[in-house]
Amino acid sequence: MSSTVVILISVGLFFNFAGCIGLIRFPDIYNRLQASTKCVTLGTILILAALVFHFGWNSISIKAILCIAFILMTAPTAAHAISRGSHRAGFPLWDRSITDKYRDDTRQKSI
Amino acid sequence: MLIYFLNSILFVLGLYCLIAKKHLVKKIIGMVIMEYAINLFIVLLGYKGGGIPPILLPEMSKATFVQQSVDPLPQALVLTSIVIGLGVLALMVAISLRLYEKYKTFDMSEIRRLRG
Amino acid sequence: MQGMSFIVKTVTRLLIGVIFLFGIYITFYGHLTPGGGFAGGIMLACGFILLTLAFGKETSLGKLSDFWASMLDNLGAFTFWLVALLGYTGGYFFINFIEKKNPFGLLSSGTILINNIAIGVKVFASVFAVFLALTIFGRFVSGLAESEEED
Amino acid sequence: MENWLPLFVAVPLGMAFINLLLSKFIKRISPFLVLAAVVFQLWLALRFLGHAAFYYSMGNWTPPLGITLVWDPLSQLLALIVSVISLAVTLFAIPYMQQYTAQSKFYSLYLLMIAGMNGVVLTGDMFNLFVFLEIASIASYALVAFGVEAEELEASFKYLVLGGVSSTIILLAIALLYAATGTLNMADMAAALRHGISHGLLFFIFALFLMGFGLKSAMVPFHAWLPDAHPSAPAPISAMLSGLIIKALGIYALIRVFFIILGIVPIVKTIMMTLGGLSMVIGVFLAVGQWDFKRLLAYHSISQMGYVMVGIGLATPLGILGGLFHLLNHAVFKSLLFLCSGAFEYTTGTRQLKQLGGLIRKMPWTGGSCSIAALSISGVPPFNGFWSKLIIIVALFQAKFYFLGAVTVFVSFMTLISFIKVQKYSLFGNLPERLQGIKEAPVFMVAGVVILAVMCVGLGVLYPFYGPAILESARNLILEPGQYLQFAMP
Amino acid sequence: MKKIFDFIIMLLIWVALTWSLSLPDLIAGGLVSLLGVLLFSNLLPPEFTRILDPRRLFWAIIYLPVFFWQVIKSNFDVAYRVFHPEMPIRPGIVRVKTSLQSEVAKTFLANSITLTPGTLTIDCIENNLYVHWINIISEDPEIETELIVKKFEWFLKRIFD
Amino acid sequence: MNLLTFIYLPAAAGLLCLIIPRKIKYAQEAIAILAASLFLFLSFRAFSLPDETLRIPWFSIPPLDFSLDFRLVHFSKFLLIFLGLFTLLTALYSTGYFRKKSISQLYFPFVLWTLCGASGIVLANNFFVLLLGWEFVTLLLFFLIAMGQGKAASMAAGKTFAMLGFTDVALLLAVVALPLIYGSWKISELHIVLNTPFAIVIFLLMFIAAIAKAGAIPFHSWIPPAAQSGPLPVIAFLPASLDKLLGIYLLALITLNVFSIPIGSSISILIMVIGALTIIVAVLIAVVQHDLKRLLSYHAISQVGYMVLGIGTGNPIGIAGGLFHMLNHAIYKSSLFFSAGAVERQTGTTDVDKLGGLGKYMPVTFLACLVASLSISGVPPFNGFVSKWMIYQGLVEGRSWIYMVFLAVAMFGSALTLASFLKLLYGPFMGERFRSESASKSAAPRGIKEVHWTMLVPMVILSLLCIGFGLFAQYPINQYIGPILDIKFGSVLHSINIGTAFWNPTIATILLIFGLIIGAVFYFLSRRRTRSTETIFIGGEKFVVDRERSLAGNFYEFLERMGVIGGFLKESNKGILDIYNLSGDFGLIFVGVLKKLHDGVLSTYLAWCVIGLGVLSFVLMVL
Amino acid sequence: MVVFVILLLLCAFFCLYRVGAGPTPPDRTVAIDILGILMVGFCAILSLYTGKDLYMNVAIAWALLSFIGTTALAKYLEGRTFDE
Ligand code: NA
Ligand code: NA
Repeated sequence: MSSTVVILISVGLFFNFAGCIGLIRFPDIYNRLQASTKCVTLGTILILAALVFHFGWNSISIKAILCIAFILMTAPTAAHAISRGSHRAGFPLWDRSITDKYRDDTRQKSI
Repeated sequence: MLIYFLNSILFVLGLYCLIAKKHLVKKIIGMVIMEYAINLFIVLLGYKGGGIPPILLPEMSKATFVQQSVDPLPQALVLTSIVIGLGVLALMVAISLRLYEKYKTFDMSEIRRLRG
Repeated sequence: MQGMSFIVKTVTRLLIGVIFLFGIYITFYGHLTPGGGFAGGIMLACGFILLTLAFGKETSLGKLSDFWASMLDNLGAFTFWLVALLGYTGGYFFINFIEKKNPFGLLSSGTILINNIAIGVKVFASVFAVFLALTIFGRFVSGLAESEEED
Repeated sequence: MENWLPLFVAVPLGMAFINLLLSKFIKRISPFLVLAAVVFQLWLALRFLGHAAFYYSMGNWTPPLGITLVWDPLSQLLALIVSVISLAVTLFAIPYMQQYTAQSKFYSLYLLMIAGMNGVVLTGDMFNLFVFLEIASIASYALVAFGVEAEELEASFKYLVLGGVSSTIILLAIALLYAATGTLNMADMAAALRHGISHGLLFFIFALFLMGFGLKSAMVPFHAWLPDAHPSAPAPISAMLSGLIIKALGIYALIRVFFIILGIVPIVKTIMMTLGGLSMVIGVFLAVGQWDFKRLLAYHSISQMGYVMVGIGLATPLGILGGLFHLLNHAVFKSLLFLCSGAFEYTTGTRQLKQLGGLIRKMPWTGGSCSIAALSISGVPPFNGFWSKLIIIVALFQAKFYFLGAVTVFVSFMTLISFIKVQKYSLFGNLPERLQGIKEAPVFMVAGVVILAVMCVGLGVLYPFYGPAILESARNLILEPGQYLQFAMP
Repeated sequence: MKKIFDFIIMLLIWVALTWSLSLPDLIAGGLVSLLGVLLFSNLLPPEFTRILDPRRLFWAIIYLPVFFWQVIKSNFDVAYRVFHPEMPIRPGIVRVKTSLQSEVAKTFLANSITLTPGTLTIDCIENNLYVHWINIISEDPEIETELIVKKFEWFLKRIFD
Repeated sequence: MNLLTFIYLPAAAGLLCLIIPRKIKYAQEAIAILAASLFLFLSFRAFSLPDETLRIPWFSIPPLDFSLDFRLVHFSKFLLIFLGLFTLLTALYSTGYFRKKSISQLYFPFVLWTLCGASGIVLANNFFVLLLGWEFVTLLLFFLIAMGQGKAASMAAGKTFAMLGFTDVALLLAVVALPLIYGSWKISELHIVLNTPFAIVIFLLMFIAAIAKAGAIPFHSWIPPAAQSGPLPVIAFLPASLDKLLGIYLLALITLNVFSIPIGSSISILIMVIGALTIIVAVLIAVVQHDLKRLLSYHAISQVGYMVLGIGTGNPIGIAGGLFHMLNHAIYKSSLFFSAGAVERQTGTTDVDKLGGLGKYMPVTFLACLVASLSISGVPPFNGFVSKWMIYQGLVEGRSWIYMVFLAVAMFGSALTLASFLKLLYGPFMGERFRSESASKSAAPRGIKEVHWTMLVPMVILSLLCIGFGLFAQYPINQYIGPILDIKFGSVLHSINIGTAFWNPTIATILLIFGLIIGAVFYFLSRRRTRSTETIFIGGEKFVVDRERSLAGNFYEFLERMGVIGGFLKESNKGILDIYNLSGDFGLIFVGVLKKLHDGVLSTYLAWCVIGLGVLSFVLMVL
Repeated sequence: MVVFVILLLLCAFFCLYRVGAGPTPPDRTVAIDILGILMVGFCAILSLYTGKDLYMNVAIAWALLSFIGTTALAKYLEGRTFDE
């Protein structure tokens, strides 16, 4: 197994790890989303990329590429859906948050 | 062995939920939990430490396949019983919907016109 | 607004084709890779479920009306049965009566391919039906919850 | 010829799907399809009648690898019962179901139920047994709720939950057996078990199966679903449930597993007899207190299955014979009774005994048949019920179970009382004013009823002509389960 | 035209999945793709056919490294904030404007924003993107828009609009 | 001649009756009468034939041998004759009784099949066949009674079937036990000594079946409701005659042939106690009845007591008396029911208080009723006197204090019988006829005339038999009864030469006369009482009514003064005596509890299952 | 190789903690979503290890299912039923 592959995977796992720590540490749902979505997405993508590097051009790597595209599409969308849902469901921001334009506007709409 | 123990815990949990909970949905959930505990049990039966999946691949000889691969049967069984469970679930849901329409409650202990 | 935000909708538009293909792929190659009819059918059903989530019931039912869902359901079962019965052409019930083509190809398995397709169709149809039932059920449950909150 | 064995399952199954497909486009086709399937099934059963025991491996995989179907005297008995009863019931159902919507669904479920039962009866594979058992059960759950009235839904849900639990338990037991023997083929499993299995495990499996199949066959204390479920279904289904399902899924499976695969042990016999005795007494006492015709019948099913259980649990040649005989007889007269109740409900619109009366004058055929069935369930000679009860009682005395024997006799007297009540209030006495206008049931319903009534008389009197071939051969198989290993495996 | 395009795309994906060019597989793929087109072509976004325009394709290819560079930056940024003892964050939800028209473009923009440093698109109403910003630098919408949106908008306009 | 003819013939005739179209008037009646007379003729011919046995192998499930054994012995021949006779008379009577009335198509077939079943019983040479016939007759009785009018009839039918069914089950138990314990259920092969508990249990079970069919205490309570609401010919046919014959036949069979009971053993005492109780209790209830049919039915019960008592004595003369009394009772009781039926058909009621003065209008009926009443009360020279006399003789020969008690009871019983029959005779037939306003609408309209001849002929024949069997008692005794006992102890029988002993002024004769006098005294006492009250009223009809009431009333007061019996009598009228109701109440309590348990809550049921599973696994794995 | 797997499992356990701890439904939802993506990585590593593409099929399937599941949950969060 070539060193590139190992490095890619290690970096990927590092980001995954960071993302999960963020999931644990950050105060509210929105920050957690920030951390986890970004990191875990990239981490996984890197691991898949490692596959591509390892196998070169075969059925596995093509599927890996498909998977990458897939995750790039879905992960942020999921994050958006969750945050939107939770905000609409009225789950509050962290109390030390600066501002919430979204709430202001949506409230104006609802009035 | 521990895993089997946990498995049985799961089963008992489902059973408890089925008996103790009055809410119809909770009963259904309990039922499903039970079924899945059993399925899990069967999977565990089939599992061999360090076994390979039961698909015969080109580069592998029959002999090695037979002695290495995990027992394929349990997966098949579980798949079947999952399908069956799905059927039961669907039926339960459909019936409980209508039950709610008729009795206007999900409390199974109030759904007792038939007795004696 | 019917369905979810346009972002989800757009992403769904982009993915639905892939999901569809993938489900069928899993179904067709069930005799070579794990999964087969059941997994594939679930994939397909998930595709429709995603449609339902993103665009609302009308869209998905427009693609596959509940009538045709039930027809597919029966058709799948019927096909499977027919294949089993056609086994008699090979002398035995359920025997694999189609001669096997090149190994590890699409047609390497005789009837199993057909069976997989049949199962796939059936599972797809029935899972989708179950999902719809469950959503109605969900509405009931939430309705109940509200009524409980009221009193 | 032997090649055709799978058709027992395949034809009803396929017809079920075909029916759903076609009935969407061709109206009124369902009854013909169903009738065709059932007649074919009967023809098949008669073709196989007396055929030597053999196994059929699906897709020609040699057992224990493939799934096998096995035809042996025990399967033969049940297969015959299923095909005959379902023919009569189908005849009855054709006019009766006209009053329901969604008939095609009904007929498909009905066929699924038949297919499931045939599968259970014929399969030689343990897991397959479970699958067919579930097919039949699910179909019956759905059919119980078919009328979608409040009570029917309630009954169906309770039936579903309890039945589901028992199925889960059965599956668990099968899994344990698989873990212990490493095979699912019944014969193979039996052979493996002969070589020995951990005592504790074996007994645990026994307990699980007792609960599982005990619930399917409505043994006390697992009986509570039956009196709700059986009356709630449409009459033909009630007949199928009480006449066939509890036997094929309950008693038959129990016999097959306990006697032929696991090998019966004394304490299990005792437990079976105890459960049977309890069911007899409790069932009949609850029946005596009923005024709803079908509910009364349902409780009697519990008590009559108690007889069967006692006979089988006795495990003496005479006892098993009596049990099997009573199984056969109960299938006949109980389905007949349920069909009659259906006919009465069809014509009078009620099944409350207190609102009926004098029907025998307006409905001589149905009423007469009902009377015959009532007499044969109460064990009045020369009707069939008398003979099987007599044999069971004699077997009990022979085995020196005097108390249980006395209880059995007493219960059959209570049954008599209860059915005197039925006849008193439904057949004889004055015809209520609002029933003056009623007429005899449609001809197909009468046909179905009369077939069974004739059997009620014939089965008792003509025993010498069919008994040895059908009942005693099955008895012998149960007594020497070793035979099974010879013909069910290569 | 669009249908053919969709068909080809699907066939390509199929080949990628099966990873074989043997005749039966291709025939099966053709049939399946046909079915897919018949079922879903009205759902598949029309904007994609524009990709065939070489200029758009060029910008798309240019866009990828830029985007990935942003993604990696963002990750290190998050990692820094996560592992930093006292979590240097001042979160809040801000409103930024975009001049993109097509929904696809806006979708890509939103997702890109989500995957890039410190920002998470919560919702997009007309031309307003509501973005959760983990470390708000200034409250001025102009600056925010500048910081968050512009770097992608420029490309996406050229790709989709 | 094949003895199965006696089974085929009625069966075939019944079938013919069933299928023959209703259009043809009197077709069924004709067939029934012809078949019965043919049966009678054949049975007379068979009487002279030698004994024979017949075995039809059927199938056998060891240890049970279900092959059909028949035998033609003297006892069966003798019974066949009277079965045929009573069927013939009933058929004839029914022809008149149901004239211009609607009766079920099944009536005549069932009557004929009853005959078929009965001859099956008397011809059976194995208890299995006997059981089949036994239950078959019970079944037909159920349907026949159910043919009566209204809910009451179906209720009565149900009660009958329940009680007889229960005792049939007892018989079933006994019969089933026979092959297991004694290796066979062939009657001719069984000679059991009553010394093992099994033997005693089996005997008692069979005994119960026998006395229930015959209608002795405590299994009597099915007869009165049946008699009141069932079709009258049926009552005259079955409970009054055929069931007596069959029940006592079985009793005689088991006491004389199958089991050997030592004289004076506890079993024989038990039998006699039951007999004595039956006599006294039934007659006490009878005297306070106001309905003709109920009254007759209670007498039908009390007379059974004499038969049981006679057979219980165990000595030849007593047994012979018992059997003879069975025969006589069948004769006069069916005659009484026939005449009651005649009265009912003409006046529409059977309430003693509403009837009067029918003697002038229905002379034949009246005479028949008179003869029968006198012979049931044991007045010489009618047949009842002879059989009672023999029974007394048997008791006297018992020579122990307990026999004397039974004797006293029997005498008291016949005294009361006489009294109540005097009342019966005076009430409806003598006395003065009602004015229609004072009577109920249906009762005694103007222009009552004698019933149709088809109904008279049977009564006449029976009355002639009453007189004939009284005057020339030695004929039936030596022809019919004697040979039966000959089987066991013929020598003993000849030692007491009944033929000459007949008019001996033995103690028995005196006792009988004494009893009659007591009865008369009772009656006239009560009459004088009512005379004294008569002055208060004006108008004969009131006088009649009142007298009847006062008679009953006096007896009531008189008996109530007798402490225990009085209380018991009250209870018995409330039906507490009825074991049917008793067990019913107890059963329903249990049912109630069980129904409470099934509370319809799913969790409860689940809990049962889980607990059940737990118990099962515990039992299996721990024990 | 084993290290990779262990690390992944560690991440998975963090997510599971979040699933269990909550506190709000969205938190759990996020955790589940992330868990799904992690599993995709896990499958990738498996197929790297065994060199079979069937694990990639599983990976794709998993990604798909977790996306749909998350979407459903998100929609549920808004208090709407799945089919409107
Ligand atoms: Na019963
Ligand atoms: Na019974």
